[in-house]
Amino acid sequence: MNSMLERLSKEFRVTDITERHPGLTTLTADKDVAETLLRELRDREGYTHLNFMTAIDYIERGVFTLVYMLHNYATKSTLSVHVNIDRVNAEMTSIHTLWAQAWTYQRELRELWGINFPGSPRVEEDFCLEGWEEIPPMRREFDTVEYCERTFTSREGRGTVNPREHMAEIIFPNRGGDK
Amino acid sequence: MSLKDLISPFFVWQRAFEKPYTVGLKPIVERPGAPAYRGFHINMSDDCVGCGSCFTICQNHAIDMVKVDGLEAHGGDSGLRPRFDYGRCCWCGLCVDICTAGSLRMTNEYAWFTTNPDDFRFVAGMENKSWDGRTGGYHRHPDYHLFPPKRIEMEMLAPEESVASFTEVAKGYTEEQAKLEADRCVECGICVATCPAHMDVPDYIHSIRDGDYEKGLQLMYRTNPFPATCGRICTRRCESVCPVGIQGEPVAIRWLKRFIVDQVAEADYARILPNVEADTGKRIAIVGAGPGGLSAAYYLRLKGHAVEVFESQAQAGGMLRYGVPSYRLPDPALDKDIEHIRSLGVEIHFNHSIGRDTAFSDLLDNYDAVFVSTGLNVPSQMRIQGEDHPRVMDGLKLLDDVANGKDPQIGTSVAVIGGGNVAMDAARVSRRLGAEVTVLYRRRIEDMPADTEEIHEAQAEGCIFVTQAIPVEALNAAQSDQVTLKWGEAEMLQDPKGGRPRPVLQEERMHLDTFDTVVSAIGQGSNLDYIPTEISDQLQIKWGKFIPGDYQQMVLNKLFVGGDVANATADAISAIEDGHHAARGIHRFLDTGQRG
Amino acid sequence: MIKSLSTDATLANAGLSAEEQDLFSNARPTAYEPYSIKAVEDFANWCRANSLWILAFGTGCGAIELRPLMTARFDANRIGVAGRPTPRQASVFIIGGYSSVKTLKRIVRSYEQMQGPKFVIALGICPVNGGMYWDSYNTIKRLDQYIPVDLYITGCMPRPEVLVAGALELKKMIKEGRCDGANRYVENFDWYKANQKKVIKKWDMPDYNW
Amino acid sequence: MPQPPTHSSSLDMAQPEPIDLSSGKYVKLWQGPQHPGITGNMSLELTLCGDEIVECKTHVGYLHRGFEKFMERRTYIQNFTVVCRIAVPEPTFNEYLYSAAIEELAGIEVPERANWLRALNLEMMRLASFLMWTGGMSGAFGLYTVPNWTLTYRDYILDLFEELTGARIYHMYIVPGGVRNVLPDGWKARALEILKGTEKMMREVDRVMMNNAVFKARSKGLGLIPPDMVDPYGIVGPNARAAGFKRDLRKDEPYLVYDQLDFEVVTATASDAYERAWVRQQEIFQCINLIRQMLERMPDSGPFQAQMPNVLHWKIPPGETYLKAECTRGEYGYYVVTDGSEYVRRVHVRGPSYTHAIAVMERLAVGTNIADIAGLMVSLHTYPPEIER
Repeated sequence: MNSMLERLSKEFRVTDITERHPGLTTLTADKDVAETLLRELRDREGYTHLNFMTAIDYIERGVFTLVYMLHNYATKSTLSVHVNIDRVNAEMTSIHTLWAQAWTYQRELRELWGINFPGSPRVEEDFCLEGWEEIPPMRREFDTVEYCERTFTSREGRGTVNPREHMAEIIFPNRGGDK
Repeated sequence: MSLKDLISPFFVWQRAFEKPYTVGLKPIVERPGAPAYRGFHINMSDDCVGCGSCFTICQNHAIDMVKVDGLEAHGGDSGLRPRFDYGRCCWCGLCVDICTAGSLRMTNEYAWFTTNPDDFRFVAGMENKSWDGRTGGYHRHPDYHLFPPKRIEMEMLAPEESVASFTEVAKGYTEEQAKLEADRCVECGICVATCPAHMDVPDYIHSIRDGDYEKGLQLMYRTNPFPATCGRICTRRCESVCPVGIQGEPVAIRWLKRFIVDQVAEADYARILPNVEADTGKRIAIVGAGPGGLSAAYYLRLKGHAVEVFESQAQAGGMLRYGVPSYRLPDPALDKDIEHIRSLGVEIHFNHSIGRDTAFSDLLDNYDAVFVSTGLNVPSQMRIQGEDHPRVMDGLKLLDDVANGKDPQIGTSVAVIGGGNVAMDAARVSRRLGAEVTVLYRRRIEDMPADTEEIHEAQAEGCIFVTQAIPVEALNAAQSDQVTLKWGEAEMLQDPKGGRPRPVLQEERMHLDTFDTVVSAIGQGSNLDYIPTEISDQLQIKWGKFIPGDYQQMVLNKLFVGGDVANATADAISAIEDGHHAARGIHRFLDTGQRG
Repeated sequence: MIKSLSTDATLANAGLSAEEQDLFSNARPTAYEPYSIKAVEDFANWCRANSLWILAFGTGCGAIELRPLMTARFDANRIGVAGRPTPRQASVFIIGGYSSVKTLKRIVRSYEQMQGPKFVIALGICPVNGGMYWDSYNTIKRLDQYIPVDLYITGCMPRPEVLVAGALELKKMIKEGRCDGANRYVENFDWYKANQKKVIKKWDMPDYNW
Repeated sequence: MPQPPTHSSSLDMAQPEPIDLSSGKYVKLWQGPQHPGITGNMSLELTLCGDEIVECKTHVGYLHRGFEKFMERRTYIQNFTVVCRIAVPEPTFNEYLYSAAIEELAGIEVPERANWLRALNLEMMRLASFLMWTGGMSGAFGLYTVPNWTLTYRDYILDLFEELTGARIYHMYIVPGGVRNVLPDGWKARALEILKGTEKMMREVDRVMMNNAVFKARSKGLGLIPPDMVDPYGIVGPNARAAGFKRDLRKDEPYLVYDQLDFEVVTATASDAYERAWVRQQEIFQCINLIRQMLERMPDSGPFQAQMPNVLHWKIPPGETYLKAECTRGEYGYYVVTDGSEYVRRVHVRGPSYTHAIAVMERLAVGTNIADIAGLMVSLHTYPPEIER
């Protein structure tokens, strides 16, 4: 395990190698070597199982972190490969030739995050949504409550009173701080 | 395809003669929910305090806190009750788990259908529902908690150690302890209404969790310029209504307050706390540098008014300095509060007695407003024979002497008469001076007005409590430096009107005990002699106390009063609020000319 | 008895492509008018009430309790409830809880394809006021904005026992002639359509599909 | 007869060539979302040549609720009530994995008793889910007696759940920090009684379904998963075990108390619909056995909840974890990222149906008869809500 990680950091310049719990290691790879790295992990290191791939929106850093979770059944170890890509015109190499379910994930990422995977089959098709016109909903700046209020109607007649403010109004209207 | 495969499916027939699985058609009657079923809600409205924790935790926004007819906000009850929207609720039961009062639970009723979807909304416990009487259903398991029910213990000096010196007994929270304790707050804000000063308790507790103690200090000074003091000796009515305390122990609000002050150095106060506004040119006189007077001084000074305080003693603090022993409130803590007030430019004239050094009427003439907070400094009489015996002294004098560094010469056996905080202080101070102490009280321990903690600590420090004991006479003892106290046992007589039981002296059960000193601590009264009769005649005064109008204002527009001499609660935090409120009133009066 | 079709009130079917325009009728829906003889209408309602055929469309979580409902333990068949695979044969549409916008489109189509008289039961909290998914960008909050609902059953999930009780209640309502959801749909057709089109962004189907 | 386009080998992941519908040789049929022969609410877009399927496209999203989005704006305790809705027939695995992930990130140690209760819940859920699946599987092949039996026994298990957790479907029992309740009085005895009945019923199902000439004839050879397809397609659980892969997370990477229990991983030789059904039958018996072991060995006293902070403002330090458990369909996983705030930064739920119902289904459907498509779908055991979440 350690020798492999050493080799990876040398050959693929992977960084941030952290063991999260026994059997789960995370590392960060550059975008341009990611596909080769994944192929290497699959073919040479026995990480044959793609648990899933997904993205995390680090809007404050201006990046999407793509997460490829790979599992090695023989050594029972899992590798979480992180790849940071630019949020603007987000695009990543497709890995649909490596794993058969990868194109589905890429379709999902395309639809819900707006990350493009050129060459991935049916990547332009609707996946979960239909006729979505807003910014991709999984992006952090998409405000789901605001969208709901704008789009859907809720039942009227609701409304709550804050106990503290209510008591202030009834019991000590002219007192307390800033009065 | 084998013959077996063809035949074996016909085994289905063997079940044809079994009893059917099918259940009846009436839902609730024939199949009630399981005993712990999470069905429709029920709320014991009398137990509910309307803290809104259920509202806070509900991820579906299924709960509204609403006003209901017949319930008013009072004391520890916001008067609001949860209204459930069964177009949102998912019956997770988090509201039941978090319910601080334990009033909310779920029944095992589960059937409700209607043609009008707006029906699915009700105030549990206030509207009649078919499941109201049900006993089954989900309630929180006693060993399952969503917030820690027990408070973080404050480390105290051991009694054998504490009794040996005047070192502060409570050691204060460490940062880790304070954060854990602050974590227990549910941020309902019920305590804010009960706190006489309406301090922003949830907010400054929040600042502890954030580790932002400077913000915490700012929040406290919004309503209370004595946080170091109140963090130690406040009567903490907030804790008595803290909903967390209903099923567990209340959040240690007082210790958390103290923790914040202890984290900020006095040198940083000027940078953190608000500064004085531009001078208004108005002059205000304040009589008495106790918590009430200095609180008024602080808030008036912040508004830019020139403030002069007249204090008859040599140091500021009033009862906080001379009435509270230093093992509860060390002088440095009190000084920290007072020094900040003085640093804003509040001028204090020490050893300056109104009536003696300056006439009260001069104050009214020479200043734009006068705030009077002279406190209760005259001990009440026991009204027994021999009260003027030289070995009978009053508790306030004892405390005063000790605070001033004088030896009160109490000897080695002391009887303290009374059950209030002053009596406890006198008893514990006497213990520290090396005396054996017996506390005599007319009623039972549970009737004592003193803090329960104080009573426990006094007991732990070795004070002997004799309850239902009524002093009758102080007699000369065989030795001239002793006094013999004649006291009788009392029986508690139930009040036929339902009031609190009354002690009745049992003439046949009298005792004679000899002590070096008898300390009387049965209460205090005021001394308003400094006010000339022609002025006091115009004022509303009852039993030696002022009856102020709105904003603590008296009939004379310029005169505002507050503190023990003007309220019924007679504690520091009320005095502080009186001072603050009078400051609001004075500022408003000077600004707009409006009366309260 | 069916009210005669009025010829002038036609639908635009604007969402359809030119070659599909011909495939669908552009007639508006028509309201159901009861038989003029009360005894006949009562008899018809009695028949309807005793054959509640549910459309086999598990639109949401609620579908999970339909299986126990239709099998041995709760055996809804004994009260005349049966499952039907196609909307053409079904008279009751059970909306199983939340419906996503994508499903709503299919709900509308299925509902319109059902033959009258037809009834809708909404299960759970989500069709009432959004329920659990009140802040989800992809589920509707109030079903009654999009199709008429005759009976609401609250719960998450409503148990099969309540479904049985609800079906019995629906039967009672039908016998009393109180289920007029389908007529409300006809009367407020344009309002429903406007609401539907507000959330269904990809409207590639006929406006009224029967 | 025109040759339908096929994959050159099982490892070929390229999409087949598009089919020319205008040639008139093909017909396009939609199965679902409103269709009795579909599992849950999803649909298959089938292209047929005669009654043979030449192309299948899975369409999902009818149940998309955006969990991963709105979980990011709920506190940790609030999310625990939400997660069970992700897989309706098997909510418990969500509850467990979410709680376990949160506990790992917050550094909370769960008491021993809670671990036993959790494992008990998971196994009961597995049993209930398999029973429902058995009903669905036999129903898809026209055997309508079996669902009446199995769903009734599933309901008896739901009764046990109701007694223990307070709800039939969404138990919300496994909570971060432990569990919410302990076994009620007499529960064990009732559970054993129901297990006994279930076991007896399953032996009859064995005769009626697994040894049924019709069922055998239709399911044998249907949707065969060749072993070299398993890893490239990410096939897990009984679907992989039926192809001979001895993979079971309960054994390979034991969680909760599985390392203290006695069981063997069930495998078969060729993963067709019949063998997959057979593996699941065996796992039902195994499950009953595991529950009995747990009921016998589980501690009856002790705490069942860890010391918890106030959940109303619970902050968890930054971290990342991926936890998985063996659900009825295979590896179910929760990927949780925290950033030190009161809200979770990112949750990703990995459901085995994601690949089984899309990539695998689209691949296996090609060449299948239209009449068998429902059976094939059920035999892969997919739950749509966990795909789109």
